[in-house]
Amino acid sequence: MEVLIELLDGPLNVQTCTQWVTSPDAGGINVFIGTVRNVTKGKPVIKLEFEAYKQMAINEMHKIIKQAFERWPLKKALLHHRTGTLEIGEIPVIIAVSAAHRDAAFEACRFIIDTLKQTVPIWKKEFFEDGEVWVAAHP
Amino acid sequence: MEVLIELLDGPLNVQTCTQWVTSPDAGGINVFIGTVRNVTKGKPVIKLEFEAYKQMAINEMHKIIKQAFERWPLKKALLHHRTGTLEIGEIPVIIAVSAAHRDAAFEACRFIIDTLKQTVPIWKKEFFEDGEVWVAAHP
Amino acid sequence: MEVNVLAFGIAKDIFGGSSVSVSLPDDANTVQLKQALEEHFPRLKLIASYLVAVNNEYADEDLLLSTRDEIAIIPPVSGG
Amino acid sequence: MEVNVLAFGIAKDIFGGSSVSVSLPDDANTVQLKQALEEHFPRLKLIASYLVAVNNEYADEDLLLSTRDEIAIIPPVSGG
Repeated sequence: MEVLIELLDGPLNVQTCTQWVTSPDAGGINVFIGTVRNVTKGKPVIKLEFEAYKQMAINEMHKIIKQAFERWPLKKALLHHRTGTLEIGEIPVIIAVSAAHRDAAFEACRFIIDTLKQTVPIWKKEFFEDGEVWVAAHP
Repeated sequence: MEVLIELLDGPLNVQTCTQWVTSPDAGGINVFIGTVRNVTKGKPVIKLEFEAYKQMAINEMHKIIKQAFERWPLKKALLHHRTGTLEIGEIPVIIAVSAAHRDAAFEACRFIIDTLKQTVPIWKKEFFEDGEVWVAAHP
Repeated sequence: MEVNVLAFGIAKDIFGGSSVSVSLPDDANTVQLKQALEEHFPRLKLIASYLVAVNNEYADEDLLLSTRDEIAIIPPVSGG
Repeated sequence: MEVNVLAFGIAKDIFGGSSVSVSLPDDANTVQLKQALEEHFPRLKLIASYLVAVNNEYADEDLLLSTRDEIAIIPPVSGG
């Protein structure tokens, strides 16, 4: 189980991530890249801030990747997540998964991002012209 | 409909592709990267060769991307395919799709690679220690 | 006993800092912790939901707390 | 009429070149083209399947051919 999980304070690099999961015995790589969108529910967004409960976030990310390896025949999996301030178009998250065949890579990558958004203790604050809000905090 | 489709004779670049589909109004990018595997049905592979019926391949790739835009709310889509000789670990194909939300990006990317493998006139020859074979040519 | 509780996201705003100290009966569980926190910080009841993590793991309601535990309030997560 | 037929992949190996010229009745369709090719190149019948493309589009069986068409044999594709 070859896994690389990192919480990083500086810009994420797609090339670095896809190169890391490349493997001579893999035929397909699926990558999910989150990018900061300029609008949320119709309202212009200026920037985002990500805060993490670091050790627990790393632990939860490892659990997710471990589950993915249990469910699909994967070769390598990488998960990079940002903390700090991100401008529009910047990358909060990169997930890259390699497998012998593409089905496993697609399904595992989808599972990892979906589960990450449910369980990993990282919080996003959206900054608008007229204020700021912790996403999902209120009903 | 922002689309970039290319058949290329030299190495494909992941960073170039993901940067091209990045958009301030997109929140998610899904990328599929095919890589040359060192084995097929248990037999060691030395290299691959891709041949394309160029104009028709480009036409068919455009049709697939057009269908993807009709089915999902996409921002941008890119499809780069190699021709010529590829060594183990090299990249025959990169598909990158951006959308406001990740569901569309994942589903469209999957649709594009699945359909490409069925309809686009490109042929792969596998080279083994003891010979070579056009993939899928014989029952 | 006195336990120290870490706060993140909206919980940090509600507590007015990245941790608070809370007085609890010995061997209190996470439900009692939540009750004590909500008494001191009524705005906690207004958030969509929140969980308690103990030693970097999501904690069940009946988990007993000790002063040596690393305890944290986990408001709805929104990473990715 | 004489039509020129492009070949790719295994079809190129079978034809021994990247195109062949085939004599057909005027207004022959793609089925007649396939029959003529299979007569000259029996190994074509051994491949898993193949389609005919006319002017860069997959052609139906009843499409009538003309000498001005760009005609190609499309063996099973294997890109990606």
